[in-house]
Amino acid sequence: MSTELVTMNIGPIHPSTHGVFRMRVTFDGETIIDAEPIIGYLHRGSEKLAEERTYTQVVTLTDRMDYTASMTNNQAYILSVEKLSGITPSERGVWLRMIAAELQRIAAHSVAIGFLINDLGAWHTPLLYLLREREKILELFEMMCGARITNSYLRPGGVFMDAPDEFWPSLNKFLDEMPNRLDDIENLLTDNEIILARTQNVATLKKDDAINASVTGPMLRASGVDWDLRHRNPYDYYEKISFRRPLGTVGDNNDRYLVRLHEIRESLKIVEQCLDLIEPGPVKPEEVPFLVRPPEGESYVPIEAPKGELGFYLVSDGGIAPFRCHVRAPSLINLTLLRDMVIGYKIADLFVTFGSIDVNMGEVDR
Amino acid sequence: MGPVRESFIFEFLYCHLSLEASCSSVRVLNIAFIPENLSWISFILTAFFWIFVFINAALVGVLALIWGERRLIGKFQARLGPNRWGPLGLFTPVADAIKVMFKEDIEPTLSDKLIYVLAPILMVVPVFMIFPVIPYGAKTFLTNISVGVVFVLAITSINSLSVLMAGWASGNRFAIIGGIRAVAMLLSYEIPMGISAAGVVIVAGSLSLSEVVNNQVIPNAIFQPLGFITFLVASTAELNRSPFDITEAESELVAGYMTDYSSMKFGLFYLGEFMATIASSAIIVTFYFSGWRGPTFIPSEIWFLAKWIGVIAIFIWFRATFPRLRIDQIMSLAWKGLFELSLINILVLALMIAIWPDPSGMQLLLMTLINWVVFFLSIYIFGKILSPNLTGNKIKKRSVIYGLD
Amino acid sequence: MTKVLLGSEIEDILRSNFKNQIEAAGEDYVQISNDKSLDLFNYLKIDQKYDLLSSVTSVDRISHFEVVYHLTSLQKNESLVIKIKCGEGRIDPKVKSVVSVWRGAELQEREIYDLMGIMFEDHPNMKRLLLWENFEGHPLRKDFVS
Amino acid sequence: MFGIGLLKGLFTTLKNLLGPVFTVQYPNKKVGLIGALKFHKKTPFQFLKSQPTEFFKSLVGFHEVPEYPSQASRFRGQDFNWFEDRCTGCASCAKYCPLGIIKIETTPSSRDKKEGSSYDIDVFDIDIGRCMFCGLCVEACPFDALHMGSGFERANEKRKGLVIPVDELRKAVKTPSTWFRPQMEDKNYKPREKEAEIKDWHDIGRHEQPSDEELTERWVNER
Repeated sequence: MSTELVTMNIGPIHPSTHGVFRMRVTFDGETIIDAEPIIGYLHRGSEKLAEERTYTQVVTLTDRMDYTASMTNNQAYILSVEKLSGITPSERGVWLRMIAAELQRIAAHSVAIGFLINDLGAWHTPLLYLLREREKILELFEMMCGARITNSYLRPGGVFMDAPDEFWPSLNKFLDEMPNRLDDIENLLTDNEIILARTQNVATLKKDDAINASVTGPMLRASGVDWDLRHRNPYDYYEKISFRRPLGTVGDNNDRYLVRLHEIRESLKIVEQCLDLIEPGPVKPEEVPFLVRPPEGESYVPIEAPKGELGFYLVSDGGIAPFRCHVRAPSLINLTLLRDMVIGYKIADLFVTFGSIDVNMGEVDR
Repeated sequence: MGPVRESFIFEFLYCHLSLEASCSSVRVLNIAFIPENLSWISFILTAFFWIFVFINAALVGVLALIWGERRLIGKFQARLGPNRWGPLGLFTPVADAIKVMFKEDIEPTLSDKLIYVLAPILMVVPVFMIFPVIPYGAKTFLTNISVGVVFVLAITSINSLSVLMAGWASGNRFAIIGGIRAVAMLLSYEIPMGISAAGVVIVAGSLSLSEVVNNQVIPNAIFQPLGFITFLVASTAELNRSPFDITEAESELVAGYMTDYSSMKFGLFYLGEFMATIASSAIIVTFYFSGWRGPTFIPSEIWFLAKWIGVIAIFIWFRATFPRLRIDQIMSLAWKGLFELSLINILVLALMIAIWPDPSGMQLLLMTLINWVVFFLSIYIFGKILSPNLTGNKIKKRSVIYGLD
Repeated sequence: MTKVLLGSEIEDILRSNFKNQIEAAGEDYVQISNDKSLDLFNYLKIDQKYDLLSSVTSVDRISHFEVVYHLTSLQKNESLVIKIKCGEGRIDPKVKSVVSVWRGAELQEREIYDLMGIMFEDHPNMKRLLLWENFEGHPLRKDFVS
Repeated sequence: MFGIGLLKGLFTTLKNLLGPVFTVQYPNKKVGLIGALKFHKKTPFQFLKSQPTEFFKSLVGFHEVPEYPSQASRFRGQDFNWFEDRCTGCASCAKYCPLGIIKIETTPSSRDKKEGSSYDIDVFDIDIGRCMFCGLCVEACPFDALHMGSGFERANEKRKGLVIPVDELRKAVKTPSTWFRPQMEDKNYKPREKEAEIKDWHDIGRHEQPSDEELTERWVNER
């Protein structure tokens, strides 16, 4: 039977493109023949803006890149600045930012899973259950730094302010409750035959392809590669912490979902260990000035952000502002294989696959 | 006056208008004034009165369902649902209706104007035709046509035409994909639905909806669970409700076949869908929950209403819980799953009815037991053997492995 | 801990086969020449197992442009930095695309072309990524005036 | 068996149906009689006597009671709190603002030893229409004169309405957030609680209060 190909522009305004993302997709009936991602609708020129701001002011820009994971963005940037200017952070500050980063990972993965299931067509129910948990994390962030999304909590050398007294009981309460909530989510989703049927063996990504395409983060681990920078390149104090790294066996959408879900559990354990190890002290060394002026040089410190390897490549010319600030954005690079992954599958799989990659348009376009 | 005179509520009103001789026994108040030779006038007056009542009841029902669905889904999702307009947000659907009416009516340039306008009308009108034939109570029904089961199945399938028309006429690619999906899905699910309904007819021994209710000693949902499940799933698909809402598929096709509709045309689609939900629930209550039957200390109409709301709540519960299936999986489910299950159901029922044509109480219980055994067996076999093919890929519960240190 | 190779160590790796291509070695990077760079990258990827291209980026050094490659070896847990100077001066900078070696460079190289204006030869789809087609200039250049 | 996962999902949603609601009905919620009595802490008769119309409204569920989301004391709100007696007009805040939205104009005034009175602040406009509430201005202030606020309601129809002029800063009721002001947290100050209202603003929220000698040294002798 001869058929006519249909080319459709999906996005930039579409319910499940997670922001302003556009795909030019060619269908043969329901089957995808070609898909081309078109991005740039949220481009704000963060890298250029960073060249005109002092090192501390750039922290506020990093909040707005991956806006579901501001704390880890802060962390990646601050680590790079510290390496560049040779600042030794104070101990409590590092523990605090590790706690913040792991909480942020839970929040970001909650959003990722929630919207993935939403793309599968569940009428917002799992999403709202997960957002309910994320809300508690955001409240914890509000206690720590007064903001929920755009935190700007970290400073070169640590964090700007110790967490308040009421933070710790709330955090403990959250850590107690969260595993039960996760069990709920697993009951609702993990064994659900519809979800299994929709996600298993769809958009399978092989190990070698994933590495070759610089895919990182949960997506790489779902393909079975044991590469977690917290384990292989322990920045901050991750070497004092023991945690397991969930890996997928097949590398399809279901594995990407499972890996994220289990990483939430591991993050909870990491936060608990941090709580055991944190000790009173200054959160920021006194000698670090408000206006950091690193020597000439360059630095790149990759960290394990919720979306993948996130690193800030900073070049300094000795001034108060970075000479060049490049963001290695995991969302953008993970998108490379979108076309290869979806070809041959159905329309509905396109959105599920896109959701399982877990991109954040703020970070893709910067 | 034909079959409509069987209806108590019709005749009651008619006899209070007409001076027809046969009416005198029905009349309670002696207020009739239309002479016998002009009885067609009283017939028309009565008919218009009931049309008015039924249409308005259906519309009010839709408003109630919109409110109830949003409110209940809100509770399922641990939030409140609409709460700003009126107590408990009761007036929200009214505000919605006003908003929809006053929106700009946009017609896309590429649309096929006539079909574009006709499609929403075709969505709504057939659904109204279901309400008169449903027995709402022991005496409360408007008409009892002898082929009621066939009639409701026929009427409910008209909306696939409307969806196709809407998708085609919009001249929008999202809409046409939605329309084509709808036709494929709705036509497929007609078949398991019809065969399951045949199970009901075999038990009742009649195609009349009143007889179906009268002969349901044990509610069919308990008596023939397999038929009930297949019918429930098939009618969920017929209604385009989650998990079969691929025709609208918000996360894929924006709004499917009604992407380009706005204003009251969109409102009619909305109305038609919700009314179809109400009508289908009424059919399910009639077929599988023994309609208005129940202990007599409560009026039969109340029984019917309670069961009705319960079935609608099941649909809402499904919507709050399940993700959507993919188009090929939906087609497989219809042809490789429900079709066979409904055939097994009808086969077993037919055999049993052939053995016990007029079952006594104990025999009925035995038949129920056999039906449940068949139900579990066939679901088990279906899950084991058919489900790998059903979904297009072999599904197996999986867990993660952990990286070695 | 991922070992970040020093410039001299990178030189040791490359010295045997690509001695002529090393232009300069810095504290923690090696600058190589643009021609036959693909051979060098293939050697690093296949023989030396630097299989993950962490990031490709570019710097406007005012006198010239340079492209910076961060490579990581998942097996050896090492990372290194390779730089390529895109010719002398600011006119028409060009480098060879590494997409044939690493698919991961595809979008990053398009982004560099878009924002920094460095042309990548043999890239399968060399067009602007973030900005629109008719945009004039390359915003990350230091001489860009909006 | 096929379908167990679906049933598990159905029961999970059912469990949540019976569980508590987690949304808050900001800015007010409509309550019935019971909720109204609970809020006003009155008996029905007292309520009827004091607010008869509200009483009848509450019978049909139309009575409104205010409801605020919980808010941390460090919340970085939009209404900046500015203490003029501490401000020297150094414009550190303006310099450190990543967006450059603080506008300061000063004129030299009669110099005396009092802190902050060597310059008169003529203009101190904060354009919060462009503010991103990073709080760097507060962090930069060497004299603890600027604090983040604790409010968040400033919807406006005109962009001009989004600029906080100096007069408004002067007159505003001070409910500063404790962001970057640990001294306030030490005193257990909570911005939105009336019990914690502080009368003497001179003492609160500054690192150390300079002595008169220091002030004389700094503001009189050095010039």
